[in-house]
Amino acid sequence: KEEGSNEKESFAQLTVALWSQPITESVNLLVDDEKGFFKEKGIDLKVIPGAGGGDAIKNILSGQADIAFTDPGSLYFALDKGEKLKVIYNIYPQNVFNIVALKESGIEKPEDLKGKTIGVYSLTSGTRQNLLILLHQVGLTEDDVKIVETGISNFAPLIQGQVDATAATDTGLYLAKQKGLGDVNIIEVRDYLNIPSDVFVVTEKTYEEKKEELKRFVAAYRESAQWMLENPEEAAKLAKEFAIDGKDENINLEIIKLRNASSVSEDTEIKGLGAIDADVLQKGADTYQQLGLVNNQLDMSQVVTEEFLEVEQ
Amino acid sequence: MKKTSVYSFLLFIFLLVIWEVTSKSYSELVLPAPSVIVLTLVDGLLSGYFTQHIQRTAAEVILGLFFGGVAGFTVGVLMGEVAFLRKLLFPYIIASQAVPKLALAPLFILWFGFGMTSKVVITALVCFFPLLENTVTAIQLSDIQKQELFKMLGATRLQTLIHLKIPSGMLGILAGLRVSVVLAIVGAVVGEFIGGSEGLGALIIATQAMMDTALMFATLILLTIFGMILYLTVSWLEKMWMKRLKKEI
Amino acid sequence: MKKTSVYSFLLFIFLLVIWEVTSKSYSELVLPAPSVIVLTLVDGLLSGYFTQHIQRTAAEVILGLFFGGVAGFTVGVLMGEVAFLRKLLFPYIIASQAVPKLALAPLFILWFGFGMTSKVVITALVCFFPLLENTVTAIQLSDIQKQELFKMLGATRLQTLIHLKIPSGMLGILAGLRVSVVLAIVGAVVGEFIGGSEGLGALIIATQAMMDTALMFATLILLTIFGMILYLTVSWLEKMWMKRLKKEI
Amino acid sequence: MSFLVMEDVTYSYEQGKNQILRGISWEINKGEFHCLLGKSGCGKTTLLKLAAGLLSSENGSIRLQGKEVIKPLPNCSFVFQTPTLLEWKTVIENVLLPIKLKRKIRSEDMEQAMEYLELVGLASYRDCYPLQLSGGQQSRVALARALMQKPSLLFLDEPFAALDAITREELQDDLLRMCYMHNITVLFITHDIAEAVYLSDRVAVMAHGEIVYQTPIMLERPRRMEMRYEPYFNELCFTLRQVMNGERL
Amino acid sequence: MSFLVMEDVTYSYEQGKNQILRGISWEINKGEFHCLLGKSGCGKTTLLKLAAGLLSSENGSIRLQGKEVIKPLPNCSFVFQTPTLLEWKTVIENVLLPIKLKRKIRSEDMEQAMEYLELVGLASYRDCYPLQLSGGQQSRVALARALMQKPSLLFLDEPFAALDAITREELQDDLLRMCYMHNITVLFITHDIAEAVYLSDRVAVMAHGEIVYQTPIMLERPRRMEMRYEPYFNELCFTLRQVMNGERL
Ligand SMILES: Nc1ncnc2c1ncn2[C@@H]1O[C@H](COP(=O)(O)OP(=O)(O)OP(=O)(O)O)[C@@H](O)[C@H]1O
Ligand SMILES: Nc1ncnc2c1ncn2[C@@H]1O[C@H](COP(=O)(O)OP(=O)(O)OP(=O)(O)O)[C@@H](O)[C@H]1O
Ligand SMILES: Cc1ncc(C[n+]2csc(CCO)c2C)c(N)n1
Ligand SMILES: [Mg+2]
Ligand SMILES: [Mg+2]
Repeated sequence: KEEGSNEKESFAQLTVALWSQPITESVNLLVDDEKGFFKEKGIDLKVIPGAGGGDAIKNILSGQADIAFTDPGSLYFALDKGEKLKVIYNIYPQNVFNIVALKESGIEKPEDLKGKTIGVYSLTSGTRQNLLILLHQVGLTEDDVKIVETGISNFAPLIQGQVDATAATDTGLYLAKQKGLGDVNIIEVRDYLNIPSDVFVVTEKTYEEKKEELKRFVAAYRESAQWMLENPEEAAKLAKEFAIDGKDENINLEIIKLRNASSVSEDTEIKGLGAIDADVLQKGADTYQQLGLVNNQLDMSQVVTEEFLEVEQ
Repeated sequence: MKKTSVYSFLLFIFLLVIWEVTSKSYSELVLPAPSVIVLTLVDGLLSGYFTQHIQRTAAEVILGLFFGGVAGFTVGVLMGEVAFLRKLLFPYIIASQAVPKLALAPLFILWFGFGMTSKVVITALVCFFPLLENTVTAIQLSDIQKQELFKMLGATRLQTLIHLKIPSGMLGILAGLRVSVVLAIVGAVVGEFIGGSEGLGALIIATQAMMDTALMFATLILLTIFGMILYLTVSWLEKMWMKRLKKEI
Repeated sequence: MKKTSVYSFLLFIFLLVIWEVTSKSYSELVLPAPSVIVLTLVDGLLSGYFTQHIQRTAAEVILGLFFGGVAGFTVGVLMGEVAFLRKLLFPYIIASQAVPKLALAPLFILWFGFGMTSKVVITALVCFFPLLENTVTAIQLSDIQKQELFKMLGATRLQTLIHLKIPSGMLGILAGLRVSVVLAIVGAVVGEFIGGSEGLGALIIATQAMMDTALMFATLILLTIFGMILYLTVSWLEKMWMKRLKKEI
Repeated sequence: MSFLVMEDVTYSYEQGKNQILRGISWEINKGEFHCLLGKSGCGKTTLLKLAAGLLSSENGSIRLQGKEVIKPLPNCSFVFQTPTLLEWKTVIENVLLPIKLKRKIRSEDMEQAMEYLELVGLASYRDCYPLQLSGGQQSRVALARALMQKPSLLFLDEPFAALDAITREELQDDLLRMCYMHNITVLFITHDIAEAVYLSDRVAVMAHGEIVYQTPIMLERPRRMEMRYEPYFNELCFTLRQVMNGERL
Repeated sequence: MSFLVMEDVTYSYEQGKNQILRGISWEINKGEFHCLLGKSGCGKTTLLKLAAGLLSSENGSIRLQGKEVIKPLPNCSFVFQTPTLLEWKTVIENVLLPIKLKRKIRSEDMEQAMEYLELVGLASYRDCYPLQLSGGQQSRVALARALMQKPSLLFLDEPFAALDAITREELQDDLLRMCYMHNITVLFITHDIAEAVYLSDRVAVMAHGEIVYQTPIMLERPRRMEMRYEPYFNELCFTLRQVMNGERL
């Protein structure tokens, strides 16, 4: 293919820094060799792994990547440190975090958590931050509960009865149920403060210099997300090959369905996939400040840009 | 000797049975039964699910071990020989070892990229120190009388090293190497923990997120087997060396 | 000797300057300047921010080192003496070392609770092996002629151990201990990585997610200093021992 | 009645390979002083180690006071061909070692040790380390240590080889006196024919693992300097010389 | 012209502490054979090491062919008081060591080494390891190794101490023949007066770090067995004995 190599020169190299390993739920980013969402838009996509949203942001700050797939919490921390960042796409407008308690514990609403022992992954995980947000919404603080760090398999202590409740995500809960977690009460954080779970973030520099490429990227990602929404079975099948945790196709399918559900919201129905709600991000930032997690007043309207989201034609 | 292996095997079976029985009273999430783990392991091996991960980790371990080992030995020899270097460098070397590599991982990635290099560097760093320590000590330990002999024979420093100090310290050096090979695996795995999309370490992280404890244990078994192979290789080297020394074991 | 410290110090200053210059071209989140780090460190120390974390980690390291060290030495002696035990236990010990503790951390928490115990156990496990390896080797190395002497003196096995094998292998054992103390810190920190709300390891994790890289480096410096203190203590022990051996250094 | 009896003793270091000792029989009565002569490598040391229970024979039996010797006995003492001192202990500590292995050291022991050091002319070296002694001084310390055990049977493997004629003759007289006083039975290896004749009640000559000649020495006790110049003495020396040379069998 | 000249040589092992050698002066001409006698601990080994450049004197000068000796010279060879063989090399490898340190071993070297092993009567032990040899055999290997260097100046520190009279006398003759053939200058330590007289052109007696007596030996060369029984020989021995005993000064 002679032209192929010619074409390559006009290709834009873009690297996405993930918050995790290449896992099933982001399979739409991993299957470009197969599906070509990004190639068609003239983008040569590379995905690099990370251990947490903080890693993703550091990777764009150090130039290892152009776009960070990260959670708002990490975004707030970086902004708090004075970094100049832009949010260009809302990947999961739904908050996927929840608090899970065994039925017999009688915990049904956030207020019931008072005085209880609650497990989180670690001191800085999304599970803890979202637990704090939830408590904050009902006027409780960290001191009203006992938080223990359980490490990543946080459902085990719940099953063993070492904690009364555990903070988790929707996918974690699904997997735990598969593994024999009995009847549980679930408190969804989204019912109290529905900040997005993940957004695409770029540095201001990248934003200025690579506008054209970013626009194509957003369009391509939107297509891929659309594809995942429409073809969950195909995505689950491809995840088997492309995702490190995609061993079981049935589980893949369920996870993809969960993520599909968190990719859409009332906003996206109107404005299309990726629509950013600056207000809810602002609310999140304010909550973080009230919780003492960040020091400065952050102005999200300066950070959010919807210019790549405008549908062409 | 045969008897020992029998006992060792019996002990193994005994532990397995205890485990199997205990696991019945726990959720599979907490403690999967050995039978389940073995099934997962065999299944993964046959289906080729593990293959690329094993290859990747093996490559990292072997490369890291090679660079770290060569560096540890060489620097150990230099520092054992040159008191000036010893005093000059030791603070830096202890510092480089006392720092948890895992915490520096983002920096390593910054410096060495996302590929295999960063993991090889971490592995090399981890297995560098035990070999260095033991080499420095072993090199300095050799018999004073024999050193006088070499002086008398007009041996250069290098020759004294090759023909006297290294051979007479060989067993100590090999003890260091044994610690190093075992740590090398830990190094590679920890390297993959931080930012790897391939390799047994990355797989462990994935299995935890997947809450597939049985698969995690299967991966750990693979790592353990790998560690034991490396360890036994060094033990074999030692046996060869001992044979040279005396004809008995 | 004085000259060496001057050179060592100059090298240190040189490295700092390079770092300071390099850091200018990076974001503070990625590579903070040494000046910023030192400020953070001093500030944290004066305000007492670090105090509880230092205490916690020190307690874990010292307890872990104590248990791991005593166990490593004792088991090393036993395995060096009893060939049967050596052959029986080695597979299990290698296995226990080749397994990445970080992966097993959630299990450790299930077994040993959320408190300090699980971290002490990890620390002990980590520093157990190097001491064991070196003790086993050193114990077996002692002069055959001297062993015959002790046989002739009707020494019991224990006496031969105490008066011959351990003293003659002391330098090798101390080399193992040096590796162990350095690894002990890594062990405690890794233990705190998994699930700790206190301790320098937990602090590192916290700083990482909060992207306070300067604070992370300050914590790493504290850990490094701690490691060097432990290392130098062992070196001092060695010097004392060498003094007994010959009156020179 | 015989004190030590060897009957048809055979030995080889490697099973089935060439025999070092071939059917040796020998008897020593209580309080007697026997010497073994023989060319270098003929098996003297091997025989002594067998008699002391350090090696065990393939065929034949070795009995001490009627009891089979299977391991070194507490009332036996051995001075090895090389001094074999512990480098990390001072001279006095080395001499006191046999006591220390039995019980706490009392002030009498200290005095006794100093007495023996006086005897071998090294009282002023009590706090030196072995590496600070000359070759001959080291072997004298080893002798003092053997005496410290207050043995009833003493094995000496060329203890005076590293000594000058004067010191040697002084020590010979001291040794004879000691043995007479405490009724010590002695089996002594030397390559000095005159020494053998002067010291012994009976001399045996070994060659190629066999005792090829033996003779009683009919000299008065206590021995006196002048005896060395008597014709009987010289004749015996001459005969033994010829035997060793293979000329008279 | 003198080959080796020592002038007013003084030495003490610990700076400022008691002097081991006190103002020793000595000359050896090319091809001469000199012996040092003296009681154990009088400083013979120390003097030999100084002459060989293994130690360096505080005062005075040591010159070989007019050039100051500051380190061991390639044309000098030293046989230590203890054999000092490398345990991990076979007998033949030990003998070939001096060559191996210089260049690749050729087949002539191999032949030469076998010749020397033949000379010391150990040709059949070529592939044994040192630990498999008797004490006397080890010291003979050390002698063969020294000869392998083809030295023009040979230092021997009681090389025959561990040998029986017969083997010793054979080796004495062999050594003299060798030295005569290759015009080797020899400085020899022994505690055997007859040996000193038989071998040397000149004998010195040391006591307390000084040369207290010296005498030329006016015996014909080549030496013959019978000379040992000549009155002149016995007279010399008697005188030297008295000197060593401190009776005649
Ligand atoms: N390394 C050392 N450090 C301190 N003192 C030493 C050392 N080596 C020897 N000496 C002392 O120096 C003196 C002379 O020792 P040297 O070895 O020269 O004696 P020597 O004449 O060879 O005796 P021998 O015949 O017993 O071998 C001795 O008193 C000894 O204690
Ligand atoms: N550990 C060993 N393994 C194998 N062979 C040995 C061992 N020790 C000694 N031999 C061999 O056994 C023979 C006798 O050795 P032994 O030490 O008894 O001799 P020796 O009479 O004491 O000689 P020397 O007077 O030289 O000390 C020698 O030929 C030697 O090579
Ligand atoms: C869908 C989804 N699930 C989990 C995470 C993980 N996460 C959320 S916040 C946080 C702490 C900061 O790193 C982490 C690790 C995510 N980003 N997106
Ligand atoms: Mg012997
Ligand atoms: Mg000497």
